[in-house]
Amino acid sequence: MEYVYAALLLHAAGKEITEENVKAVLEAAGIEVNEARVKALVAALEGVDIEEAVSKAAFAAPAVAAAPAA
Amino acid sequence: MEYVYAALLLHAAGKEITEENVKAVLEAAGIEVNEARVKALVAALEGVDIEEAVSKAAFAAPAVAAAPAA
Amino acid sequence: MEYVYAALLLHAAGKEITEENVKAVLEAAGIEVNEARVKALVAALEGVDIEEAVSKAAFAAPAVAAAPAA
Amino acid sequence: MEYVYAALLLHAAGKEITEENVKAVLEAAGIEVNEARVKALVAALEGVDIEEAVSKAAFAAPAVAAAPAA
Amino acid sequence: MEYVYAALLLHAAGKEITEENVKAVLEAAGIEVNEARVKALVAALEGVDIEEAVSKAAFAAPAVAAAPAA
Amino acid sequence: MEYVYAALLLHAAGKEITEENVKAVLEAAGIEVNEARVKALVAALEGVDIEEAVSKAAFAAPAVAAAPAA
Amino acid sequence: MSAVRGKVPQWKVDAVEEIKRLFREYPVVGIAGFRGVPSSQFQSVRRDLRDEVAIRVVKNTLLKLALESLGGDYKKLEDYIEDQVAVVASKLNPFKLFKKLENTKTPSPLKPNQVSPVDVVVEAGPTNFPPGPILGEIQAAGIPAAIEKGKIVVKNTVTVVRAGEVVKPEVARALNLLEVKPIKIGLDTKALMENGIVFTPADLAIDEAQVFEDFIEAARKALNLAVNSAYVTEETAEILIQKAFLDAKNLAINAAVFEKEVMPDILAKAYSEMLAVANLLSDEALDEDLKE
Repeated sequence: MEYVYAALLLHAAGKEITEENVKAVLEAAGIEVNEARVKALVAALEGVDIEEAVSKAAFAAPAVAAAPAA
Repeated sequence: MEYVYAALLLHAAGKEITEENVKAVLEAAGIEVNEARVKALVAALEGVDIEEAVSKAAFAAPAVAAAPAA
Repeated sequence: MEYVYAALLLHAAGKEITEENVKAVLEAAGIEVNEARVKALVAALEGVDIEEAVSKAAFAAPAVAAAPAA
Repeated sequence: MEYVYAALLLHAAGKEITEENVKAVLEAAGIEVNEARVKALVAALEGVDIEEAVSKAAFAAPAVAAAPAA
Repeated sequence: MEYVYAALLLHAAGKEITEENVKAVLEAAGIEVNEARVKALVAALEGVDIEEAVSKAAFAAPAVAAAPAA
Repeated sequence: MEYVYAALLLHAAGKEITEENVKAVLEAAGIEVNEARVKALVAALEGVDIEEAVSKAAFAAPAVAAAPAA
Repeated sequence: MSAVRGKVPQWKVDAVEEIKRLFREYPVVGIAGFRGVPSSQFQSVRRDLRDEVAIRVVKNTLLKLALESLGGDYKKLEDYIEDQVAVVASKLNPFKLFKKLENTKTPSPLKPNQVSPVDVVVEAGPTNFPPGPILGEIQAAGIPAAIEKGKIVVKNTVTVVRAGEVVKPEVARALNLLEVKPIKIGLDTKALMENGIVFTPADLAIDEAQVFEDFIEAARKALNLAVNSAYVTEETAEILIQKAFLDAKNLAINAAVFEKEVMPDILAKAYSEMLAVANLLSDEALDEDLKE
């Protein structure tokens, strides 16, 4: 999930999610970067709405909590 | 949440979540780092089992959550 | 609910919930302490597994809320 | 959760949630205070309507979930 | 919950919920009465519409009843 | 309801639910006791797991409430 | 410029030079198969992609020559020369290019005598054909067909060809009649290369739905971590307040701490408990107010 975390980090910081930026973040975390995966991630983001994913995650949390209540 | 993502990134990379490491990741993302927030993050995560904290639903309020389920 | 928060605070800090401790916390918050309420609180919490009581949802209310929703 | 409990204690007591007040309450509970966490708490609570947040929690979980999405 | 049962018993019997009455009921049940809790109970009930609070619990009944009956 | 509350009170106090005990509690509340009902109550509660019924009440109670209403 | 022997025809020299030019000019290049693509479809694909992808059909031997001549990482692509191939070159990144090429594929029928890459299943059900000689043609393919209510009907679902089997002409004909198009025909990416890195279809196929799920999971984990470690941020402040409040409320109700705010809940809880017990009792044991 490192690549996804890196993208979320950039997104939360209001930065563009470019191959270069993702690489920089991963490398700063001491991760050996796989170029193909970075490219794949950035390419995939064209069809992925990060904002929506983030807000879904927030919604899902309470839903999870509901389970044990049942 | 940038700071939390940075922590998760470090965790996923098998690195220790230290002030220095968090800062490095944030700076690589082009974020102007707030030292107090970094310190607060590292302090909050001290002694926390991240694997467990990550998978435990954020909401421990089953009763409340249950209501809208109906 | 100040008194209950004081109890939770002490519990989270790993301190015993005694009249003295509760009073100290409330006074530090600038609250004029009502001795009887402190006594009542400590008495009510005697022998209570706080961890369990906190996580066990005990509302009759949400059930009520559910009713009109159904 | 100590820091959050302290904030709510102050709120319930009708006191302002300042770094100083939070610290005083935590110290009274015998907690070794982390300044950065206090700062982060006070900063994050600025702009949060505690009354509203609390009343939301009492009734509707979806409302609860909505907040973090923002 | 003994104290609450005592209060509701008095209420159901159409008696006033005074410290004295609550104590009498509790003692008749062989309970060693904690004065502070009695005081706290009576004080907390002041201004509370018991009928209404209780009717909320009853209210939920029909709607909810269908499902869990299974 | 007084009779049931009296039973709950005795149960919470760890006392046996005997005719005598129930009567004592009711009388302490200034209630004119109906002997037959006390007998019926005590007989009916024999073999009833009050603990279990009560613990289910928080959530399931409303459902139960429907029954007597029917 | 590479040295060319005098005997090689000029058109071949030109073809090799053209490939080399493309490979040098575009950052992303690759090889795609086009076996079975009708020339009309091939032309329209070429036209549709003209602005974004250069596509050249080239003889395998000449492509090999070009790669040899370019040398270095380019030689890695030699492994992907097989069957009928075309060269693709683009400024799009490999993933986008792959997606474009995949999108050229359209459902198509199997041809007689080709090896089927998939199991082909004919579902039971009515056809659009009235009774006639077509019934015989369908039956000849081993498909259980009959006349029902004035129509040809396939009576049972059958697998007529298995993956790896040669498609018999009569089967191809029957499938064609039934408009079964079990395969997708178009430019079939063998390999793409960028900066010396070779991407195969396995690297290039991105499941966006999965990526979306990954983002939700990552965001959820972050939220969980922040809340469970009580790290207060703008995003978690409200949740943490609510959590703290509910902690207090639960504790107050469960431990019967007589706070005004929770008295109605405590009363309701006690009342619910009373009802729960009352429900277990016979009528005689109940007060008048519980019997109705």
